[in-house]
Order: sequence, then structure tokens, then C-alpha cells
Amino acid sequence: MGHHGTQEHKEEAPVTYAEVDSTVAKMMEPPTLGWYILLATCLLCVGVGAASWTRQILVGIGESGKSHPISWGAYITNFVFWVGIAHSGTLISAVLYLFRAKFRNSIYRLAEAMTVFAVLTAGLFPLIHLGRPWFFYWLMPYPNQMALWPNFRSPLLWDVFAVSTYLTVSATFFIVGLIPDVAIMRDRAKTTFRKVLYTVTALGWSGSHTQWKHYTSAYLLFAAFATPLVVSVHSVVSWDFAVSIVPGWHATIFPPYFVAGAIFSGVAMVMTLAIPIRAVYKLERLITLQHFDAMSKLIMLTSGVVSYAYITEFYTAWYSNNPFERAQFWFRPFGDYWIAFWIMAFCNCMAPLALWYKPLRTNIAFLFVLSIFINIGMWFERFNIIVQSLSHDFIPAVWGYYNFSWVDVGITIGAFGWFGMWMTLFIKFFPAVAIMEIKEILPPPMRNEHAHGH
Amino acid sequence: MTSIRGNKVVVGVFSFMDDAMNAVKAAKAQGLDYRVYSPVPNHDLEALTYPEKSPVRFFTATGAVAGLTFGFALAILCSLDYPLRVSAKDIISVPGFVVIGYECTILFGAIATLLAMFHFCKVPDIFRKIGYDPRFSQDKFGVVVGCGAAQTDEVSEKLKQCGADEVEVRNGL
Amino acid sequence: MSQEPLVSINRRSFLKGLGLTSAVTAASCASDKTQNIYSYVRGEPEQIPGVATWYASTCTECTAGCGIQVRTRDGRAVKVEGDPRNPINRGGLCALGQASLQSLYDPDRIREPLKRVSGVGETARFEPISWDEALAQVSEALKESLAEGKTRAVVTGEMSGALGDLVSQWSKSFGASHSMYDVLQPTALAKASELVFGVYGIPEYSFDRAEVVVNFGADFLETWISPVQFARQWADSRRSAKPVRVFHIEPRLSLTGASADHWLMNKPGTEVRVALALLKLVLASGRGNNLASDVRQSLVGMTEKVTPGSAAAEAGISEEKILSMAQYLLSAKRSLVIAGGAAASTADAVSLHVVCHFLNSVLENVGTTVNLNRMRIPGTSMESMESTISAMKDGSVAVAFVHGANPVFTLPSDYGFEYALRNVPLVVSFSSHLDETTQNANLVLPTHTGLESWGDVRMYEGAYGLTQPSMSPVFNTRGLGDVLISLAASAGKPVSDAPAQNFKEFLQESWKAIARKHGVAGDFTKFWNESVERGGFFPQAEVAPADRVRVQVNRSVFSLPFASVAFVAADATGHEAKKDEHYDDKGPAAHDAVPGKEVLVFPYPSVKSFDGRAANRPWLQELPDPITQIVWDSWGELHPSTAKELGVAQGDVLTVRNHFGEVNVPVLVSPYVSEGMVAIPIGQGHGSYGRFAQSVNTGNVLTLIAKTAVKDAAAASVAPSVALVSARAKAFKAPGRAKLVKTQGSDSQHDRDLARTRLISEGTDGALVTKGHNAAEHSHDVKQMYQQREHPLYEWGMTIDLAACTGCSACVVACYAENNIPVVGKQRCYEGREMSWLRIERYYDNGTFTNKEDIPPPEELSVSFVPMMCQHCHNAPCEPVCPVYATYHNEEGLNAMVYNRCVGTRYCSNNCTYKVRRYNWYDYEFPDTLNWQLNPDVTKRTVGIMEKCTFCVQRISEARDSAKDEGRTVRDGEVQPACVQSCPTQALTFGNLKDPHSAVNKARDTDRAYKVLDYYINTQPAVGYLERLRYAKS
Amino acid sequence: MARPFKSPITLILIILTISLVALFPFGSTEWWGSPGSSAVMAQSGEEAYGASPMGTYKNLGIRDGVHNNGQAALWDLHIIDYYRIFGPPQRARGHRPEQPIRFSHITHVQQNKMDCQYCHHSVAKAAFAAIPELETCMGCHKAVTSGSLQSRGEQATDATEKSRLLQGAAEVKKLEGYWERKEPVPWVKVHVQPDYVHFNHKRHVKAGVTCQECHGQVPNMEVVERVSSMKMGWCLDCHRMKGASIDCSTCHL
Repeated sequence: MGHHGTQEHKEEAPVTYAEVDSTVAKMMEPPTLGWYILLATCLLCVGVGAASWTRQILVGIGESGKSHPISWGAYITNFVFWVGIAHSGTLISAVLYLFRAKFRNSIYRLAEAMTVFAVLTAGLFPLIHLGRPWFFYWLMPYPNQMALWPNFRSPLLWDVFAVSTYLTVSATFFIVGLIPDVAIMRDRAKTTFRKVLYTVTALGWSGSHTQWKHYTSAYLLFAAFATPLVVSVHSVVSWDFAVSIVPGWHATIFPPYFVAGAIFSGVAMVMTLAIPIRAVYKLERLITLQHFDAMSKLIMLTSGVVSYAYITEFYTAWYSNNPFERAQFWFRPFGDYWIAFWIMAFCNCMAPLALWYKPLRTNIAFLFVLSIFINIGMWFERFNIIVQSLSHDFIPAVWGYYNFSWVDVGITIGAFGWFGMWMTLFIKFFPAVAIMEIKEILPPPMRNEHAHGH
Repeated sequence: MTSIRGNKVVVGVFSFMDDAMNAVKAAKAQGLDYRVYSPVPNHDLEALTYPEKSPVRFFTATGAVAGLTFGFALAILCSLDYPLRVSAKDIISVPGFVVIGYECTILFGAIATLLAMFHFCKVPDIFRKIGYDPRFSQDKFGVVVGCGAAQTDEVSEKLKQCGADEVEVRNGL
Repeated sequence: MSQEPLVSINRRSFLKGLGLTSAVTAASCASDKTQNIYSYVRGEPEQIPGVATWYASTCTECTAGCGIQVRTRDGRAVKVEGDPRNPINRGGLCALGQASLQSLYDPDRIREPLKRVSGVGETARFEPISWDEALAQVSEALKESLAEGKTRAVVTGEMSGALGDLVSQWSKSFGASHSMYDVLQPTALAKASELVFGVYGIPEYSFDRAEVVVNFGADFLETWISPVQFARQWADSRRSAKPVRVFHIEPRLSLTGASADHWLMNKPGTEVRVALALLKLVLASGRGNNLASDVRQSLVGMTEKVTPGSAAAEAGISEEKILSMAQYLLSAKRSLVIAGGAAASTADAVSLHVVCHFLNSVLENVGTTVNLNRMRIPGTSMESMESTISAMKDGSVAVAFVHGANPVFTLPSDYGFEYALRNVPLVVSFSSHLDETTQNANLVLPTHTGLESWGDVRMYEGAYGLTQPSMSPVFNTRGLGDVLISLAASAGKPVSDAPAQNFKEFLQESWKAIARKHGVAGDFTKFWNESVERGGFFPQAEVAPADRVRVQVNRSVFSLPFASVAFVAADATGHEAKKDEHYDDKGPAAHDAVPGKEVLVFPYPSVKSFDGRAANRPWLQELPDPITQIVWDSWGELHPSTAKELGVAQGDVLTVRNHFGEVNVPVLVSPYVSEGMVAIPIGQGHGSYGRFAQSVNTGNVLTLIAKTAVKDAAAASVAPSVALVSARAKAFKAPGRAKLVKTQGSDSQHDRDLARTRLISEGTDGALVTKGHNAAEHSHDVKQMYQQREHPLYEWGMTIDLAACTGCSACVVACYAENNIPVVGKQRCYEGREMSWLRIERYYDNGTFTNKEDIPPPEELSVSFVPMMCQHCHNAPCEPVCPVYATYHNEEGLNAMVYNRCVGTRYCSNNCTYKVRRYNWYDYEFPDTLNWQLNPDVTKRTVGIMEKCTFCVQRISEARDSAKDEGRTVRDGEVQPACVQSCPTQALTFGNLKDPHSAVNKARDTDRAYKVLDYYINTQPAVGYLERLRYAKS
Repeated sequence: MARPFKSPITLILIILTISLVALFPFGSTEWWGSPGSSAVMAQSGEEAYGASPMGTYKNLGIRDGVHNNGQAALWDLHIIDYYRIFGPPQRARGHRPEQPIRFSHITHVQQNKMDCQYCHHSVAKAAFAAIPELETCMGCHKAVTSGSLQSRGEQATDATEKSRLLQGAAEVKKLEGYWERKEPVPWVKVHVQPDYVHFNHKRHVKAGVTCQECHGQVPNMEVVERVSSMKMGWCLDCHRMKGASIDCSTCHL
């Protein structure tokens, strides 16, 4: 800590503490009509999702498009998609923190919020997907009159632990990071509502030297804990598949492949969120083009890893001479769902190649379009893995098709609405850009520059 | 050291960090208790005010170890409590339980860290902020020096000398 | 099973029948409500609540006469199983017989006597009427008709035994005509026997004694004569050291054809030419000296004009095949030549049967594989039907009774049966179901089904099956016999010398005669009780087949037509000439103006719907047709080239129309039907009969068929049977698409080694050698990651012999019945949500070991059936993935499934290699009265729960329970899951793998044993398969 | 600033203790010695629970002899269990429904010394312990008619005895009514088990489990009451104790 970010603003006047405060505070000014429309849209989507889920519970899980043999479909696709989205948030907030990558500070809050809300969204899917969601608590190891415990050998139970740990740790990390910023808001608040809200949520933070001491120490430790989670959570999610024997799932490459894919999709999602927020709230001086360049490079890297993993899957299938694997990987590009495969290949492997052309890495419009492409591509990647593998496995007599249903679509829309709803509320009520951490990379105000040790 | 509690405190509001640091040095020299409020944590400030390492890390380690133990114990004991065979797997399938142990390590470690941090930072504590000023969270530095009622003028003077924009004498809590 | 008996339970919200004396309670539909316990008012000595009672009886679904055992729980029949003591079926039972319960509990059954108040046919409306009132009306009408000098007619289905006697005696005393009709009765075969052997009847065939069978289309594993008996014989031979070699010649691949070694697809109507060519070749080799020389001479003359080459050309099969068939027939010690099924039901069916009979005579099969001592005498007579119909049309019939037959549906419409019925002032239907014929009745007096009534079946001289009621009647119905006796009594016309008060007494009287005939000495009551307990009386069951070799040729036989059947266009069949004002012309007036191309209509019976009588049974509707794998539908099978000509593709709707009628069937393209024809199963497309039958609204294919006069005067003026394959019709694409629901994903096994076939060929020394997979190729030494588990007492396992599996799907229906598997309907099946725990996979291969991805051409075809259920793998992939232990491995080697623990993650289904787990996507309802059948020993499953084959764990539990009572372990064979029990060929064996002497272990002690996919994924299933056997194509 | 703990070791110990306390639920069932499920039901029911308390009813509370006082496992946390919050009282201990005829086990079993299996005759023969047929009731009540009870009641001198007899007469009258109408009595179920539990009375009776271990001292009940929770943990506890099978598919087929 204590590094100075002055070189980032060479051409312009240096950013001051006060400017950071006022820029961020501006974001939190009373909502505009546009914000209300956005929130209403999100709530409408949540309503669609809730109605779909209600229908599914009342009529039967069969209202979703799953069938025999495709017992997992859109819900698990969404689950993996949202867990994946979460990952880059943790990567940016924790891993880059440990690596002291300064470009993280202005986008990390957004990324971390995205993480928490994405996990919050993802966490719904295992519930939605259950046939008897009212018994979800049987997956928890709680002492009960049945004298029964869950099966700790099941990858799904690992999921329960991994996702709940992830949610807890990332939420903790997120909230702890928010505390000093909420304290700022508390001290600037003008309305009683906000005053009360921030007074309570700031927990009485004062920024005294002992608090900072323990805070920075704890923050580093949180980052240290969150970092292995980046690798482990999606590895565990990938084991849901890799530990099984379904051709197309049973692959040792899955954990790194999933982690890379998660970061890939997450960074894309950060871009999708950051670009409009930056434009609307005029954060150009806080979130600069250098940030986008850095993120673009991350996308290039992870896109490369993901593409390599795709190729490896095909190569492994061919080289193994296993008839089931071979059939599966022939089926993917040329079978019933060829269109899903080629969407994935285009969005995830081909489109990001454009970033090798440097000007595009700072072309905001292009990046926005690309990030949406990647989001779509990554959704289809999961769809391909889950649905394609299941529809074409060992016994040809039971090969089948996935029948996408309106409930599937409704719940997917609901998930986006749910996520959007939290994001929308968040940017209005809490600082979506980390004030304290941006200040941290600015030079502290000094009467005598030379007295400063660096 | 005289505690800042129960005595008078002198609050100095500083625009510049080096001024604030000088004030701290002065307070330290006089053996007065002090507290510094700053908008951001700072290395130099920290070296001056709290040179020791934070004890939070011990809690973290303890939590992590406890989590590891708990995770494995939970998985193993639950499996033994009602031993049911699945496939040909052993009742105690250590490879699978590693995941549980690992996740619990992180979970417990993180929670222990959080609790320790709250403990040491004395939060949540919404109202008891001695000598606090809302500007301290934004762009001002605050040095709060505790002293006897008799010393207030002297200390105020000293803080002004160090470059305080404002100096105020308040009651300690 | 809940804790207490006689309690209405939730999903099993059926009314517990409490015998005659006690009332029943309506069901409470939620377990949270107060539950009541109702006890019997009076105890039934043989019934302990919660303990099953079994009744021996005889199946009355078809005329084969299989023995059954009916399991009843608390006064309700819940399961029908084949009786192992019966000499006909020896324990197996077909799908139709298994589903007889759904006829008993049919929600659309007629529940009380009805009187038609308005409309007729499809517009008929009925109102309830009391039995007394109805019987009074019938009595009155009978009296009036006798006074007016009009006649009476009784039309029944095929009927034997005491009921048959009673009906004919009744008819005699009331001066009524009695005619029987059953569309599938091989009456042409009986006629041919009369012409060749001098006895009218169907000989008993022994497939197990033959070395070579040449079969012209007889579906002896499906519906022909006695399919369960034949299937067992065939399978016994296939498992023996010298398996019977079957040549099957037919225009459309049938289930029976699929099991043949050599399936030859011929052009329809050419069978007789191939048979003649065979006869020629056989005679040419000098055989036939056992015949009178002039007969032999006539035969030679008969075959003069045919050569193997010409026959081959006409039939569209290769000449070598004919030559090799003849060669095999000649070299076999015993052989069998048969004809039957749809392929042999042409207008010239008698000719074909005659040639087959001659072939059997010349090959000296009569007395060995063809038994003339055990003739079944079909009562069906087209002659009598025709005269009855014309009498009805004349208006000379005043009262007509119909029972056990649905001629409006099964008789070709130009017989005008429906019109004839409408011409009768009082039509009384004794049907249990509101079928098409009953819709034309004035009075409906519902009768019992076979499971509620007394009766007997005479299979042949020396085999008498006895039917006893296994439960009190479900509805307000009466037995036909009782009704007739009471009518006779009220009219003062006793039906026998010793007037019986009811039909049971009449039956006992007739059994006294049987006892006398077979010299049973002693107390009749003892004989009767023994027979009831045994389900019949089988004095000659063990007697060796006939020694009576009798050829009494009616010389007119040589003047029969032996040419290929010429199928003339519909408008040229002489229909116009026959058409009278009564005939209701459904077709367009100007047939020629109809677009489309002429095709031959090929209706065929199937195990699913038989002749249509089983159409309202949801189990059978949801049962995938073993060949097409289609559920809940009818279809028109077309050869790809014919489909192309007609411009239709799979899933299009095809209108098939001629002067007589019209059907609209979904197109199913298959290379295994002959060109230029459309094959449509009989039995679907009911206009009335019940909700399930009517859900298939394609139209009845039999309406397309015309009655055909026999061209040859020498035989008979009336064709002895309906010529199913005779009509041509215009076919064209109808608008719209049909939802053809096929439950099987891919027809090919994609070289995956699921169903293995072992080829049998003759070694150099003439001994048979089988060539299977290279054992070394598939044996593998897998290093186990985990220690293999121990099974302290039992390790349940199953062995499935693919060489004996015919794909008949009886096991599937048995599984539905035993395990309360819900029927989900067409739409859910379309979505892939059928619930069947056991499926029969059908693969088209080419019989070699390098299976191609595509299905093979007809001449290379080798069909495999793989019954696939939970394999109870020792390394089960489904178990470790369940987060809540809803599925786990118990120490008896079962892959146990705890339904109530399941939260529905469905991971187990994903991870199941065999995809045998089924998920409750919805809460499935059993419509009222069908729910009476539910097995109370099986746990209910609600929405969101995974279910699967449990090896009928409730039966294992029951056996374990009784073993514990007796302080022993479970005996080998004591536990038989429903599928194993039902299998007509005993292809499935179940038992304890721990016991080295158990049947299941012995069965798999062969080099044919393998386990599906185990080689690839080491699941170590408890279900072992034995490779299918097939003679190498020569 | 003051440190709350002198050394981190103290803290480590405290946290370890807390986490081990959290593991205490395992103490409820003896995980360290779970018997394999292969063991056949032990024949030692009587030894474990003492002889059948037939003949000594008067001194016993209705819970006496009930396994584990009718409680399920120690950790019977109904708070989270569906059936306790939303479930029916029929599944809970203390369920004591009103019956169509106020049949008194005290009168029949305690006073008239009838054996359980005289009426519940199928208990050792079948999974179900049958409710007696009306015919069985009438076997005695042909002699002990409502009329006879009525006249005895009218003649009785003791007030308790009198009211008891008169009430009995009224109840027997109801019974006679059912018998005349040939109608079964709609008894209300007291011991309701969910459909997925396949309890077999015969096996338990043959293994020497007394009726009282589950049903309590029915002879002492004027109105039959459910004294045991009959929850899975409760069943399992006894099964584990007696070495009976704890294989899921023993009860959940």
C-alpha cells in the first residue's frame, strides 16, 4: 500500500480526495427516471421468474424442459453461468489485490458487487432445479430426527459447501470493503433516511489508526482466503460434471477449463456493467481506458485458455478412441444442437481474437458488444456441456432432445432481473466505486512533498 | 499513557498528512494518548502510530485450523454415524472429504478473521467516536490528543503549530 | 403398505374392496387428513388383511387358454401372473393377459345395464336401467318374436367350454342362430386341414421338436393361435444344443420375423409361389412316398409350373434363399412349415395353408411337429356370420344378442354388420365396454370380465382350463351364463336336462362329464376343488404328441388357385356389384378422382392392441410397439421408395382411402416393409370404446378391407376367414403433421456392443460352432480403486438370455402392473417422460461384428432386443452422486432407492450409464377404478422423485419375511420379480449370485455371458446378459 | 491497546472447543459402534425391556415400557422438519382422537383380561395388526348386549360402576347398530405412519418386541393415545440397540 497512481493521470490534473468523493457521491444522488425504469424492468423480470417458478412448483417440475435422458438443462446452465460470472469479481478484488495490480482499485467494487449478486443468483438455481425444493435442507448436515446425514461423497454436497462458503467469504469481503466507504457516505448524508441507513451500515467506522491497522491486516487475509476460492469454487462446480461418467463430462481438464471460462465470462460481465455505468455517471477519470486495456488483455488470455480447452476436449476424444467420447464430440458441432456449438465457438474463440488489434482494446463501443457476445457464448458453452452430453450418451436407444420450455426461459429472464435488481439498487445506495481504495492509490495531501519517504 | 477516555481531548483537523504526523510525534513525545483519524490507511502513518503487527492473523490461523478439523470431522463422523455404501466407495472416502475440509477451512478462517477484526476495531459501535469529525472520512486528517483539563491549551497550541486547520477541545467519553 | 390394513391412502386412494359384506370408504386425498380404519364386518377365512391371496384361473383374453394366478389383496385383484403348472403357458403370460386387469378396472366400463334412448352408433345415448327391467324387456321381446315366428340371432366371440355349450343349447331351445366371430382366428388353416387331413381344426404345432421352421408370416410369437406356448417352445429349442433354424418370409418385419434367423422380405401375396417352389424341390428330391401315389402325382403336377427361379422373381427374394431353404428342410430330421398372420390372410389363404400342409406331409412332420390329435376347433365361421347378417338385413331377426365380439369394428364394413344390426328391433349387447357394436344395441346388459366370472376353456381334447372369479364384481354386472339361464327359466325353456340354477352349476355339470370322460373316479367335489385349485384339468398334458398320421386329401384341393394373389384396385374388386342399398358408402363417389397413388393396405395384428380389444388399456397403449417403438398411436409404415413416390416423409399424415373407408395415419418410413404397400396395425382408431382407445383417432384400418368371395367354387362359397390383405387404396398426403411418438432414440447401436450376437455356423464335421466376440478382446483386468464389498447372505442378480428374448414386452406390462408405474399419456411420452422402469431396446444391426452406423438393408438385417432395467451395478455410478443417500447400495447387492428421501437433483439419472432411472416430472393420477389395481406393497412416488427398477424389492422382502418365519434362508427361485415371472420364454432368471448353485448363476455359466458396457466403464452390473444366437447367413 | 488474550494459544483452544461442541450431535447415536445391518433382529426384546407387564397394569403409567419414553433421537429438531411445523397432529405424540364408539381398553383388557391378540389377531401373522371384524365384537356382545348392560347399570349401587355400565350400554348400542346395518365401524387411526414406511408387525412381534414398547400401556388407556413419536430416529434407536437391520430398504421399499 501507499503506492501512488499518479502516473495514470499524467496528462490530466491529478485527482484529489475531494474529487473522488464528489464523483462517487454524484452517482448516489436521488434517482432519475431512467434509474426507475431500469429498476422496474428488473422487477418485471423478477416477476416473470417468480411466476415461472411458482408454476413449476404448483404444476410440476416437468414444466421445465428437462426430460429423460436430459435431466439437467437450463437451470444448471444458468447456475454454472452465474457462478462463473462471480469469479472474475473475486479475481479482480482478491487476486489482483494480492498482486498489487493498481488498475483493480477503480473497478473492483463493481466487480465484487457483481460477484456477490451473481452468487446470490446462482445460489437460487440448485433450489429451483430440485424436484422437491421444500426439502432442500436435507442437503445440510444438521442434526435431525431421521438420524441421517447427507452424503459427503457426493459432488453436489461439495457444491453446497463450496457455494455457501464462496457466498459467505465473498459477501464478507465485499461488506468489509464497503465499511469505510459507507462511513464516508454517512458523513456526507443529507437526508434522514440515508443518514440512518449509513450510520447503521457503517457500524460506527471512524477510520482511527487502530481500526485501519486491523482493517488492512484483515483485508489482506480476506484476500488471501478469497484467492484460492477463485480456483476452488469453479473447480468444485466442474466436478459436478467431471466426477460423473457421462461422455463429454468426464474429463480431467474440466477444473482449469472451468476456472478460465469463469474468469473469461466474469471479465466480460464486468465490462458489460462498467461501460454503461461509466458513461452514465461520468466516471471516465476513475475508470480509464487503461483499465479497459488491462481487462481486454485478461479476456485475450482467458479466451485463449478456453479455446485451447475446447480443442483439447476434441483431441482427447479422438485420441482416446473411446466410442462414446468420439460420438459425443462429433455430435457437438454436427449434431442436433450444432447451432449452439457454433455460437459458442464464434463468441468465445473467434470474436475475442479481434482484441489483438490494439485500438480495439480501448474502443468502448466494440468492447461493449464483444462483452455481450462473450456472455452469450459462455452461456452456450455451459448449455453445450450439459445438454449435449446428456442427450447423446452411452445408450443410443435413449438419446433424446431437450425441449426448451417457457418456464425455462422465464426463470432465466428472472435470474437476469434478479441480478439486475440488486445491481441497480446497489449503485444507487452504496458507492459502486471504491472511494477509499482509489484515494489509497492517490498521493496523500502533503504540505511538504520532500518530507514524504518515497 | 493517559487514556483519551475520561479526560479532555483536543481535536486537531489537518489538511495534510505530514502535519498530522508531526502532531502525533509531538503527542508521543509528551507521553499523551492520541488517536489519528484518516480517510485512508497509510503506511507511514501506520509505522508511526501502530508499529506492531495486528493480532488478527492468529485468529485467522486458529479459525482455519478449526475449520479444517471441523470439516474432516464432520464428513467422517457423519459418514460413520449411519454407514451407507455408495458404489464401491469406502465409507470414509478421504479424497471427497478433502473438499469439505478445504471449504470449512476457508469458511471458518474468514469468519474468525471477521470476528477478530470487529473485535479489535471495536465495531459495531455506532456512537462512541471520540473526537470524530465527519470530514475525517473524506479529505481531512484528525489527531485527537487526550490530556488533563489543565493541559488543553498547551496541547491546542501545539497542534496549531503543527499545522492544524482547526483545533477544538472536547470532553472525552 | 401403510401401517394398518384397509386404509385409504393418498395416491393409492383406491377403495379397498372389503368383500361382499362391508362398505367401502371414499379416499382421503392427503395423508394429513384423519385416516380411518375399516374392518370387515364378517371375517373371510382365507383373508388376513395385508396378506395376498392367490386364485388360479384361466386367461380369457384370447383363445389360447393360458393358466393364470390372480393375486388379490384385501379383496381386489392386483396382479395377474402366468401359472407355471399350466401345460400351455408354463408360467409365462403375454402383455395382453397381464393387462387384463385394466379391462377389469377399465374406468370406461359399463357399470350397470343401459338402455339406448336416442341416436344410434356414434350418436347413441344411453340411460341406466335396472337388471329386472332390462331382463323383463328381453323376455318380452323373446316371447313376442317366438309368437310372431321371427328368428333370433346370437353373435359371440370365439367361445369354447361350458359357456359355448350353454349358448348353443340356449340358441337351440330358443331357435336362434349362434355364430361366432373372431377376426384373428385362423379358420382358413382349419379349412385347409379339412381339405388335406380330413379334419377341420388347427393342429398343434411343436416348434421345439423341429430343426428347421419355414414360416410364411405366422406371428407365432405375437398373436397366432397360442403365442406364449409357441414362444416357450421356440426359446427352449434356441437354448438347446441344436437350436431351431427359422426362415421367416413376410412383407413387413414383424416381431416374430425379427427373431428369425433368416428374415426374407417378399412381395405380398407371393408366399404361395415360394411354398410351391419348396414343395417342388422337396418332391424332386424323391420325398413324398409316404403319400398315396396319386396324391403325390397330383402334387408334382401342381408344382409343375413353378420353378425356384420364377418363384424367387415373383416374391422378390433370391433364388439361392429358396434353394437353401429347401436344402435345410430336406436335411432336417424334423421340420415345420407354417403360414399365418397378416401375410397369410389373403383371399387365397386356404391355398397357402394347403401347400404348407402338403409340405409338412411330404417332409413327414405330421405326427412329430404337427399334431393332429390335439386339434383346436375354431368356432368362428364366416359362413354362419354371413347367413346371420343376411337374416338380419332381411328383417327376419327380431332379437339379436351380441357378446364378446365387436364385429362393427372388426368385420370389414362391407359385410354391413352395422346396418344389419340397425335392422333388428331389439339388439342386446352383453359387452363390458361401450364399443362400436354396443353403440348400436338397444339394451346393454354388461357382463363380467374373465376375472370376475366362472367358466372354462377347452384348448384341445385333454386340456381344460378353469376360470374362477378372483374378486367380487367391480360393477353391477352379471355373467352371460347366469343371464341366459334366467332368461331360459323365465321363458320355460330349460337349457339342459338337469336345469341349473346358475351358470356355476351348469359348469359343474359339464365338468362332471369331463370327469367321466377321463375316468376320474371318486368324489366329484374333490375333483372340482382340485381343478379349481389347479386352474384346470390336464389329463393329457404330458402325453407325447400324436401318432395319428392321417392324410385324407379332398381331391378338389388341387383345383385351388395357386397363383400369386393379385391385389386388384379397390374399384375393380366387384365392390360395385356387391354394393346394395344397405351399404353405407364412406368413400368418395368418384374413386378415380381421388388424388394419390394406389397402395396395398396391409393390416396386421400386434401384441399391443391385438384385434382392437385391448385398445382401452393404458398400459398397452403406452407400451412401445416392439418393432416401431411407437406409443399411443397407429401408423402407416411405408418403404422409403413408396414414401418418396407418395411425396411424404416421416411424421406426415397419410390419408388412405378407398370405397369402403378412410384412415389418416402418421407416416413411418421403414426399409423393412415391401414396396407399394402401407402397413397399418389393427386395433387402433376406435370411434367409441373408451377414453384411451378413442385418443388415437386415426380411423380403423379394417374399414378399408372388403369381404372377398373365394374365387374357387370347390372350396367354399364363402371365404373361411376375412382376407386382411386384399384391399388396395389411394394414399395421399393429408395436411398437417402428426406427433408420432417414438420412444427409442436411435435404431442402431452405433457399434457400442450393447446387444451382442453370436453366430452359429456348421463346422467342418457338421457340428454346430458358435462364433462370438473374441473373449480376450473383451476380458479385461481392471485394477479396482476400492475394495470390493462383501455380501453376507444374498447378492441378488439377474441373467437375461437374449437368445430367448423375443421382444414381446410382456415383462414391461408386468412391471407396470406390479410397481404402480404411472401411465403418462402421449404428450408426456413425446416429451421423453414415460415412466417405464423396464424398456425393450430394439436395435437393427447387420449381425456381423462391424456394425455400421446406419441401419442395414433388409437382406442383412439382424434385429436385437435388449430388455434394459436397472442393472444394480456394484460400482453404481448413480449412488455416490446423490447428496442425500436416496440411492445407495445395500448389502444384498441391491441398488436401493429410498423414494421418500429423494429431493430430486436428478444427478443419479444423468450419471446412470444405462439411463434406466425415471423421474416423476408431475404428480400422476390414476383415474378412478384403474387405481383399484395398485399394488399396496409398493411405495407411492410423488412429484420430484426419482424411481427405478428395484428388482421388485417388495417380493424380496416378502420372501425374506417368510424365510425368517421358517428359520431358513430364501430358496432359489422363491423370489421372482414381475418381469422374470411374466417372461413367456423364461429368458430372465433371477436369484442369489452368492449361491453357486442358483439358477441365475447356472444360467450365466456360459461363454455367451457378458455385461452391457461393463467392459468400458466397469460398472459391474448384477444383471448379466447372454449373447443372442443367430445362424450365420448362408 | 490492551490485548484480550495473552497468547494466541488460548484463543486456538477456545475455538477448537467450540467447534468440537458443535460436533456433539454425533453423541446422540452411537456412531463408534454402529452395527452392521446384516444382523438379524435380536431375540432378546424381553430381556432388554423386562417381561411383559400383563397383569400389572394398574401400577403403570401409559408411557411405561415405551422405548426411549417415546422420544425420537436426542436431536429431534422439529423446528426444521416439515411435519412438525406444517404437519398434522396425527403424526405427533399425544394424538388422541375421538372414536366413533368409545371402546375402552380398560374395560376389555384390564378388567376382563382379554389378550391383545384376541382381537388384533393378525399381529403375529401379517404386517398389519388388524382391527377386529364386527363379528368378533359380536361374539361376546351377543351375550353382553346393550340391554343387559343397561339393566345391570340400573341395578348397580355403586355410582361409578353405574355410570360406567350405563355408558357402556350406550356404546354397545352403537355397536349393535353397525352390526345390524352390516356396516364397518369407521375407527380413527391413532398410529398413522406415512405411506413410505413399511412397518411389519409380524416381524416385531416374532422378535419379542412387546406391544407396549411402541404403543404404551394401552390396557390403561380409556381412549387410545399415541405415546411414541414413531419418528425415524426413534425406530432407528431401538434397531441399533437391538442389532436389528438399519438398512434403509428394510422399511422403505
